[in-house]
Amino acid sequence: MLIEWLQSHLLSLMVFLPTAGALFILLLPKNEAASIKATALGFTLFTLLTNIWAWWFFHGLADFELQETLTWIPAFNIYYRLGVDGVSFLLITLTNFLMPLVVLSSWREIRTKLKEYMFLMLILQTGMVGTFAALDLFLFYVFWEVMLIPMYFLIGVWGSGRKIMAAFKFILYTMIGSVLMLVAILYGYFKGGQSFNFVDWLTIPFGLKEQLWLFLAFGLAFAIKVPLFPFHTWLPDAHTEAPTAGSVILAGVLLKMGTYGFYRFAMPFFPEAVRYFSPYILTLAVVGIVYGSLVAMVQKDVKRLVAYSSVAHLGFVILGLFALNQKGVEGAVLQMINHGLSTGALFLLVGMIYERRHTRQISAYGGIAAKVPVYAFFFIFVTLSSIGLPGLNNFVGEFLVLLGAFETKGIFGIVAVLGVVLSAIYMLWMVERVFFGKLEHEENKKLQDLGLREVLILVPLCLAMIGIGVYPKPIMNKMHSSTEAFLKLTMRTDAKASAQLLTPSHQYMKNDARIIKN
Amino acid sequence: MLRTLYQYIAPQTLAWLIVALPLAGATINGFYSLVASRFHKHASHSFTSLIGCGLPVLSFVISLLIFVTLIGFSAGQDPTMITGPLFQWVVTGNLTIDLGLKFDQLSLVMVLIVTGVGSLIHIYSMGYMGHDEGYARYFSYLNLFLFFMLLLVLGDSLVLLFVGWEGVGLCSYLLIGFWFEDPTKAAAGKKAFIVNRIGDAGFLLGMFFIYATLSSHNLPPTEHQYNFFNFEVIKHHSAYLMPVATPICLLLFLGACGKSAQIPLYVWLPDAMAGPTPVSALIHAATMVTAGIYMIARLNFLYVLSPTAMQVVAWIGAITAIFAATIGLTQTDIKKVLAYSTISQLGYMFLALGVGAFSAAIFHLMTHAFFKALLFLGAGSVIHAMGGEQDIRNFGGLKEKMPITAWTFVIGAAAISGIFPFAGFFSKDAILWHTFHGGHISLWLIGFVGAGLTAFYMFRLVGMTFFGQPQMGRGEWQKVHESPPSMGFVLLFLGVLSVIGGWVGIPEAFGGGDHFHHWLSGVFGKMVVHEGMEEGHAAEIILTVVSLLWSLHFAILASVIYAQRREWPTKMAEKFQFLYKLIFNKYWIDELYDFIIVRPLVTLSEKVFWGVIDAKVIDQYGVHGAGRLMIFWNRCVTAVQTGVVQQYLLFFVIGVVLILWGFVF
Amino acid sequence: MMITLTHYLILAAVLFCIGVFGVVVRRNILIIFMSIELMLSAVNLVFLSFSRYLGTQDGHVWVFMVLTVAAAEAAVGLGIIVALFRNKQTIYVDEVKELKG
Amino acid sequence: MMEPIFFYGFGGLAVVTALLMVTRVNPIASAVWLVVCFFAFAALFITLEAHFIGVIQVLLYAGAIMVLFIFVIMLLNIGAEELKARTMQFSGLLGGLVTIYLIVLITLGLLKNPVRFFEPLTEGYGYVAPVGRLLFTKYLVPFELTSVLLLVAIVGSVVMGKRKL
Repeated sequence: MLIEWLQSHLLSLMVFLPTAGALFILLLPKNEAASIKATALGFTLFTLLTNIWAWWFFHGLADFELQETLTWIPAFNIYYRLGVDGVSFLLITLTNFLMPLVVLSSWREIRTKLKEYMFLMLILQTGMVGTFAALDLFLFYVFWEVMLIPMYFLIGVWGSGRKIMAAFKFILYTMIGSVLMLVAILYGYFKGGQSFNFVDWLTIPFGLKEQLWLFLAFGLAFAIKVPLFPFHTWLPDAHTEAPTAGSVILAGVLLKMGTYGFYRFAMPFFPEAVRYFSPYILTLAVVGIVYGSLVAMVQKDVKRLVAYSSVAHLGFVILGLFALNQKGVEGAVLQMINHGLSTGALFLLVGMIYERRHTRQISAYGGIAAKVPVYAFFFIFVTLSSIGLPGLNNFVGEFLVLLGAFETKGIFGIVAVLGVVLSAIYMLWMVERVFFGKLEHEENKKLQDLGLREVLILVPLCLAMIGIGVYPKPIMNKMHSSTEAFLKLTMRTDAKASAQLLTPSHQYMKNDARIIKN
Repeated sequence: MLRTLYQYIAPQTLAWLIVALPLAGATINGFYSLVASRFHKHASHSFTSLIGCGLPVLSFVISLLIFVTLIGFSAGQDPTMITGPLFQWVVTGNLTIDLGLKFDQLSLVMVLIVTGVGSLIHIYSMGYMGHDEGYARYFSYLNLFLFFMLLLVLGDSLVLLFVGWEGVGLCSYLLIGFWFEDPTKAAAGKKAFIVNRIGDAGFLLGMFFIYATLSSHNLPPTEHQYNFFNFEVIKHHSAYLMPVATPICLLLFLGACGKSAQIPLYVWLPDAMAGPTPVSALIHAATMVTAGIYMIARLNFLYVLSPTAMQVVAWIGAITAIFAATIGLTQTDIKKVLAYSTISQLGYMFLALGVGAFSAAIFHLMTHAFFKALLFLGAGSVIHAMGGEQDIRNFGGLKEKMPITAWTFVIGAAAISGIFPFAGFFSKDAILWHTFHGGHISLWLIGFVGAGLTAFYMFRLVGMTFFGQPQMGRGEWQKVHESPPSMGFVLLFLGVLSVIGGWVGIPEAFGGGDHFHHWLSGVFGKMVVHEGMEEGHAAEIILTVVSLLWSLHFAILASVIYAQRREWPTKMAEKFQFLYKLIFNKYWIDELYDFIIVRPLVTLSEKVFWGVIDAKVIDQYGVHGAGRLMIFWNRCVTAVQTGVVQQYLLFFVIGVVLILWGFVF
Repeated sequence: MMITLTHYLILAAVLFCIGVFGVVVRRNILIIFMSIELMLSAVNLVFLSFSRYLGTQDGHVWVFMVLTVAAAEAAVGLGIIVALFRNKQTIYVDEVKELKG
Repeated sequence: MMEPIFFYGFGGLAVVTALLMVTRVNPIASAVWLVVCFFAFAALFITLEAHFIGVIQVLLYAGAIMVLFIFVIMLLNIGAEELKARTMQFSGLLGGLVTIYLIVLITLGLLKNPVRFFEPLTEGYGYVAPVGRLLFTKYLVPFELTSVLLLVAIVGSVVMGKRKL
């Protein structure tokens, strides 16, 4: 009985388990550090278990699964409506997979205000999972904002260096985008029969002008989040100053919100605008790849380097999405996950060495591979994954993205291949300067190698990298039908035609909503 | 009973083990080394050696088994075996990538070379690396290399080939930088990887081009409808690739240039000599660098579609051959000489490919693997004996102290110089003859001159190292010793191979069977160049004799000069100072690349992109500019906030008045 | 001549505006405060006038409430004035500018 | 007809005393004028048949609140030298003009509407009993809420009045 009830509310469970954990943490006394940590870890693990449970119920059909619909604010036709397709389900899985590791990584790093920290972490998880799962634009917007606030505090309170500046830059950049998005949401709400329902929006007959403007409003919010080339400068600051866990989540999940937004909202809603803008966005994506790589090459701070590399990696994702063929899109989705794993792992690794040496300057290291072989092994392994070595995860994504882009967008694919070369240059150069050569700095001679906890954090990530690299099929099987549906919607030429394109379950969802409304 | 057992261990079921065993070795040793180093323990040498050498040898045995089985098939039947898709890697839209292994004449040759020479070098390494701290790590890398190299040659699709292609690049990176505490070695590893990556980018584009072309046609349904990266499928549909064959081939050739160190991407190979010498022998001479040749041979059906691409391949090969040979003339580092000779020999192989003599290229690949591995291992033996010294000006007279090394080295040198009856003679001759016969006289001339130069610099090396007077101090001379038996055995073994290795391909003109060529004809078909061979026997004999004399004359000249009259070259160098400097400094190509590409790129990134666009344009003017604008606005608006509550009230009353105004009037 | 509702309303408005005048113009916080009391009373007058006009006594109840609020306000407000004087040594509002932006 | 006499008499008194209140320099004088003003108010209330409220006005305002005011003024004990002379400020001038204009505006607005005459009253209007009945029936909740308000005010003023908590 209970089991059945839980089964039909798996998504809500995943969204609100962390909140429950957060509330539970509030009840704990401040100085009980051990139990606070254990609670946080326990609840994130619990969420992960729920996710694994949900994995069996998620079949990768062409519609939204695990749906839940409740009336929320009937006066404005707002529903609590959750549901996932292949892509969002995978991203939720990524989020829930990263969270326990991230909590574990904060074990020793966070010494002040631990309770508040863990509380915010769990709230952040709620925001992230909710954002991926929401199918009501209003709900989406709420979760989107819920996610920003904890991140702001994580950077501003537990960060390092110029953390306040970084936190402000992060929040202002993002808010500018999201406010525009809110305006666009409201415009569409009033234009299209006062509904926030995702499916209803697909049938709103926007004119070309409207599509262009609305796409720009949505697109800017997402482009800032991605970040696309000229909107990327918040990223290095936020990444660099954030605590390790913050950087990991920022890179692993929050950046995906942008690309996910393109995938879920901006592109299917405004197909005309996608056709109109795609050359420009592709240009920005490719510029981002090359530019991000080149700037990453000359960074002096490891974290900043990784942050710029994110700009390049996310450029690949956008390239894949706008290639508008299934290879590209699936590659892009895979690349989102890969970037979460690889860059997340890189940030974790940087955090580990930062904990020991309290510096991230490349010049402060050199030759430490001899001193910390296990650390060096993991770092180089993750580096190789990040530069797309075949057999590891990033290769699959990059390969599909480039192939897709080459097939439909020729020249953009060709230029983007440069990114493959450049990524090797900046990553390996950094590895060379950090790990190889003579051990010169006195402080480095006392470095401790990784302990069991740290190895435990890294091993699941590395296994996932190998798994995806060698046998990506189980993951890709989950998203085939979703990407197909996405392409159908995005490529449609006539707004009226979209009604026919909606898959049966979309229809079902609409009826469902009607019933509730009556 | 036995029959059932045999079914289980039949080649088909064992095939994947060839690839898997080295991977297992790499994993076990890698993990072992990691754990040992974490707890500051010494990894056990015997365990490491057992795993590290045993598994490759086992892999070689299985390859041999499969070879024997396949060769035993009835005559006329194609001894090809495809394991079928081992698993499906990616399926999406109109793309299917199945991964499987493919054994045919070509990959069998390659597998035997890789596992055979590889195993020998593993055994050699037991002695050579015996004193090294990172013994287990070394074997783990070496096994990993074997794994990727086997994937490369056995893969049944371009994707798997690419996986191996990048993987061997990785191992090359790891092994060149094996002694990472020396910054120049680490840098050399990185350089190798990056230069290879440039080629790989071209390779990727070539693959994409093939795919995009094939997928744009509505191909008739076949078994592997969307498996457009599979060699069989590409071959089956190669007619569709006709119009775009030239760009595809050139892009793929860019990849080959990177991996096989051809102009303009050869610069990494000389630096790669920073790795341990067995690594140079295995990776940078015998196997990995020949991947480009293998790839083009594998895709021969594609290359023959584009005469332009073939021309380019031939010319790049020929120019590289002579270019590298000239640099080899002046180098003083024993391994650098061998490195340039490798580049030069690879050039020959590309020349052969370019003129359509695919089997000659593979033949030379094989013999080259034997004698170049021998030469490198010999050099390693010398370096080992000299305690790390690599400058040949400090050697001399070593044959007294280390006869095995010396005489096997001479065999190797003779083989590479193309002296009868050593292995290189037949293979190099096949290349030159096919070039000449194909009507490429100028290419032939270049190759011919290059052959002379090869003989000259190789025997210069022999002369300076093993003959003449010792050039080192007495104390050092005392310490020189012959290498341990594990190394000596490998040298002897390879020495034998360098002698007899060429005999499988004695051309018909000499009364041989040209077995090698016939064996490979299943893959390459009856090449155009072979038609009308029969009438050319006389010409072939004449040419061969000429080139033999030509090489022999240089070999003798060089060994005499450098063993007996060392002052002559110095005088020559003084006379042609500019030329000597130019060649000695390798035509300043590294410096040129640094000046044209590396420096501008770094400066551009740091000063312009990061310094100006990011920091100034976007951040300072864009982001902070918006902030400053807001602050300005704030100043304007807060002027109203005087803090005097009465004034606020006044505004309030004024507001009331205005609203009432609206009501009243 | 009859005294009508309008008469009372105008009277209340005039008194109210005198109160406003006091609040806006005077700087002595005590007088401002008294002006506020005046304004409250003016409002009470309006309540009562309407009550009279409509013939119900609901307005009386509301005046009662206003008186209570006025009493409460006086108690708190005078407390604030005392506290202000104790801290700032002034009863002039233009000398208290802590809210300046 | 006594009504116009009462209205104009007490109305005029209220206006005059109110003006005197806002223009005095000395707060004591202001307070005294305000007391007079409240008496005039009370008279006006009674004219409007609100006898109970009129009485309350005198008791509460004139009797209690104004005494409190005078207590405070004396507590603060501001000497004549500390009282600022009347200086004209721009904001004050503007405020005065705006207020005068406000009066004109409201008067005009009221005069625009038709003149409303008072109806004859029912029996018992303005007695305490009906007010009390309303207070304890229809307006029970607001009435109870005022008690809370008063409590808060008491607590507030005590907090404010103490130097240290």
